[in-house]
Amino acid sequence: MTEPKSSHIYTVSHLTREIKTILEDRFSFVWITGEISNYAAPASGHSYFSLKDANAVVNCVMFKNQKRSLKFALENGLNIFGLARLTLYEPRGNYQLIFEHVEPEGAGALQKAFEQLKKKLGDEGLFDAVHKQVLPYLPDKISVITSGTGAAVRDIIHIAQRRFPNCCLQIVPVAVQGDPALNEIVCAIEAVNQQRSSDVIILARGGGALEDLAAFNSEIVARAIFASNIPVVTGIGHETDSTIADFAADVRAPTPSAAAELVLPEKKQLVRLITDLHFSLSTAITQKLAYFHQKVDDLHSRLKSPVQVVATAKQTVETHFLRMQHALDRQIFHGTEKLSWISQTLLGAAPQLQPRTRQVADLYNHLAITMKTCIFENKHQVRQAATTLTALDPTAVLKRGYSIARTLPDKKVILDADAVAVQDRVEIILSKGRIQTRVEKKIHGKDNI
Amino acid sequence: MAKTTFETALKQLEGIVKEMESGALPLEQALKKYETGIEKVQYCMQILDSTEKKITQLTRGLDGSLGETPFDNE
Amino acid sequence: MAKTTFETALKQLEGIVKEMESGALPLEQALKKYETGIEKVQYCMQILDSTEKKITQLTRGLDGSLGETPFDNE
Amino acid sequence: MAKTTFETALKQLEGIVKEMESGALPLEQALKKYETGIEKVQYCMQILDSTEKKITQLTRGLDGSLGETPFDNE
Amino acid sequence: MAKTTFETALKQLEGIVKEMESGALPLEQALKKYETGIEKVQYCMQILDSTEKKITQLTRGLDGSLGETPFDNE
Amino acid sequence: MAKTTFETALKQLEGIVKEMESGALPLEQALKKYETGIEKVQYCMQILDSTEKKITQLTRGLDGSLGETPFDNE
Amino acid sequence: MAKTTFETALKQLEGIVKEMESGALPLEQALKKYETGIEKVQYCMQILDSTEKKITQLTRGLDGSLGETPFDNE
Repeated sequence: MTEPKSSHIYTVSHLTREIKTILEDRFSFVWITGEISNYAAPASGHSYFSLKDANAVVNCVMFKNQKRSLKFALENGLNIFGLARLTLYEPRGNYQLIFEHVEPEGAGALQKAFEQLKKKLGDEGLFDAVHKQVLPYLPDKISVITSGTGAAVRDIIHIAQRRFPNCCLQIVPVAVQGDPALNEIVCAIEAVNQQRSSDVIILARGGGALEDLAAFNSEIVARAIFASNIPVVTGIGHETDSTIADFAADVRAPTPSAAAELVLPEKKQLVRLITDLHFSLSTAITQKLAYFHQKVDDLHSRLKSPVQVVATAKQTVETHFLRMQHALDRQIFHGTEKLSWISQTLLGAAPQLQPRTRQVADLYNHLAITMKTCIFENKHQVRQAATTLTALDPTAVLKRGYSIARTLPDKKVILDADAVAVQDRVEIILSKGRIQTRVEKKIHGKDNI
Repeated sequence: MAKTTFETALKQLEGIVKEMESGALPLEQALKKYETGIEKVQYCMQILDSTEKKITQLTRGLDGSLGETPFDNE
Repeated sequence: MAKTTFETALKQLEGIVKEMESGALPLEQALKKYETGIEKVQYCMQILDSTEKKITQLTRGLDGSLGETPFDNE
Repeated sequence: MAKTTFETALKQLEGIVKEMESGALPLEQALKKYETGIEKVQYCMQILDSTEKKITQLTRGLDGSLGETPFDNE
Repeated sequence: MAKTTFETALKQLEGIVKEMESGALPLEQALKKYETGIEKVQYCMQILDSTEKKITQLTRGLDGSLGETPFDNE
Repeated sequence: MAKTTFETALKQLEGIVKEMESGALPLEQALKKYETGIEKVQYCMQILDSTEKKITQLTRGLDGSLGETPFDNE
Repeated sequence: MAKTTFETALKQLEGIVKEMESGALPLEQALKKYETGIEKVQYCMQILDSTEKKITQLTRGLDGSLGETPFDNE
């Protein structure tokens, strides 16, 4: 993926911000000296200029409010030294110094001595940036070396407690002016170092004349500050005052109050920062979870079960089944129809019996008629012969009164009286009936009548 | 003895009739012939009757199978 | 012996009828022929009857297997 | 022996019907043909019936697996 | 042996249906095809039923494991 | 074996959803895919749930310690 | 000393928040980070409250030993 790489690619803003953070962390306040050039004072009342030396130049600005305490006018060519915050102006990518306090270089005898000591110690490297210790981000315990009475200690306590209610302060009361001051301040620094229970020392004093600040411009105090293993923050006098101690200190604050502010972060802010980070953390993970939840839900909703596929397939199978059934049904129907038609034809073509029966009956009739005719004709013939025979019946004359006499029992027709004797039995056949009689007398002759 | 057939009997009857028609026969013979003729007539009639009976018999058996009555009109 | 077919029997019957119609037969022979003719008639009738019975049987069997309606209109 | 198929039986039946319709057969042969024809019809009927029965059987078995309603409208 | 997939079975069923619809099969073969077709239908239906069951099971199983409410609106 | 990470499971689920949405899968494969998809959903849901629980736990723990009794739990 | 790590912890917390806000972390790692972040939050909060509010005065006894007495603030 491209993400790992992209984490190494800065946006311009990002880079600029990081640089700004580094610069401002490292050089929150600096004492600087140089010559003014490119001076400009537009209508706003702010002053813009460059500060240069032989080899380098830096952009500077002094706002109207800070300018009010100036006892001299800023102009090109003027050598100055002053306290400034280093910042980076993001819109242009420039770094610049914002001056809090400016003084012209060189003024008065005390000033001279101050300058000499400053130069001497500076040459020794007491003021070198390499020796400056970094202040703890959140000090456990703060030792405040200042007058036990007076506004300075009250201000510091007040501000410290306001910024960090449960802060732990150790007050180391010292004289801050007069002869004992030198020694007491040095001792105090050493004692705190000896005790090693504090993370940071605030060396503070209210404002005063240059003479009143003598202790803070002394070499031994400067050396004691330099020698301290515990970071020292100075808050001496007013904003405009700067002492050797300020130069020797790890960080210089313009006033005691400022020193307290510098040393202690505001607890409320820290809590808010952590709370914000916690909130961001929770938001990030919650959003991530929500995003993934949504994504899983989305995918889940898109993960369609193949139910529709199954339903469609079922329909297809059923359709196939129906088509198959219809095809077979149709075939059976056609087969049945064809068979039915052929069956009817077959029944129609069954052997015809009536004509045959009629034929047989006809022949039978012929046979019968022929036979009948035959018998009839024969009967006729016999009857005719019988009629003719009857007509020739020899006994027909009897009807006319003739009769036939026959001997008994010989039944011989008696043609001659001689053929019989008296007392012979004779039968006489009449037209109707017969008579049996006996011969009583015979009359011979040829003639009968 | 072979039975006289119908035709033979008929022929004999016809012969008797012819002989008698000739008229030359004495009564005695004529009577004999006549008697014989009558016998022949009877014989022939008998044969015809029995033939008829037989036909009726046959026909009756057939009628059953034919259903109709071909000889009813007799 | 092969059974006489209906057609053969019918032919024989026809022959008998023709012979008898020719009229030249003596009575006894005519009766014989008649008798034979009647037999033929009976034989033919028998065949026709049994054929009819068989057809009825077959048709009825078919109707049964064809179910109720297919041949109702016949 | 391979069973006669429905189509073969139907063809044979058609042949028989044609032969019978030509009208030239003697009675006994015509009856024989008729008998065979009826047999063929019955055979074909049987095949159709058993086919139908088989379909019903198969379909019934299937109905279970197809569920209640899909073929109700048929 | 690898199980016939649903798609393969469906293809086979389709083939059978087409063959049957072409009407070119003798009755007995058509019945055989029908039988095979019914088997395919049953096989396909079985697969579809079990698939359906499985889907129901899976879907129910998911709901169960997801608890009561999160996917109610789905 | 290394546990599948949430992102891997999500990717697989996405792949499955896309494949199934393409619609070209045979039935058996579609079912398999669906099954795997459901498993992935369950797996992802489980991870999200347990993550949520863990967060709730951590947050509650933090609240406790941030609330009334700042250092009791330490 | 413990207090010096407050800044470290805060830096780490900031780093974690930035990383998580970048959104590129896998879920499991994000949870890990969150866990660590919560620890850092707890840790930082603890540290902020851990000091006891007091103002003392450094004293040096006659023997040169250092001591602390409550500072009278007025």
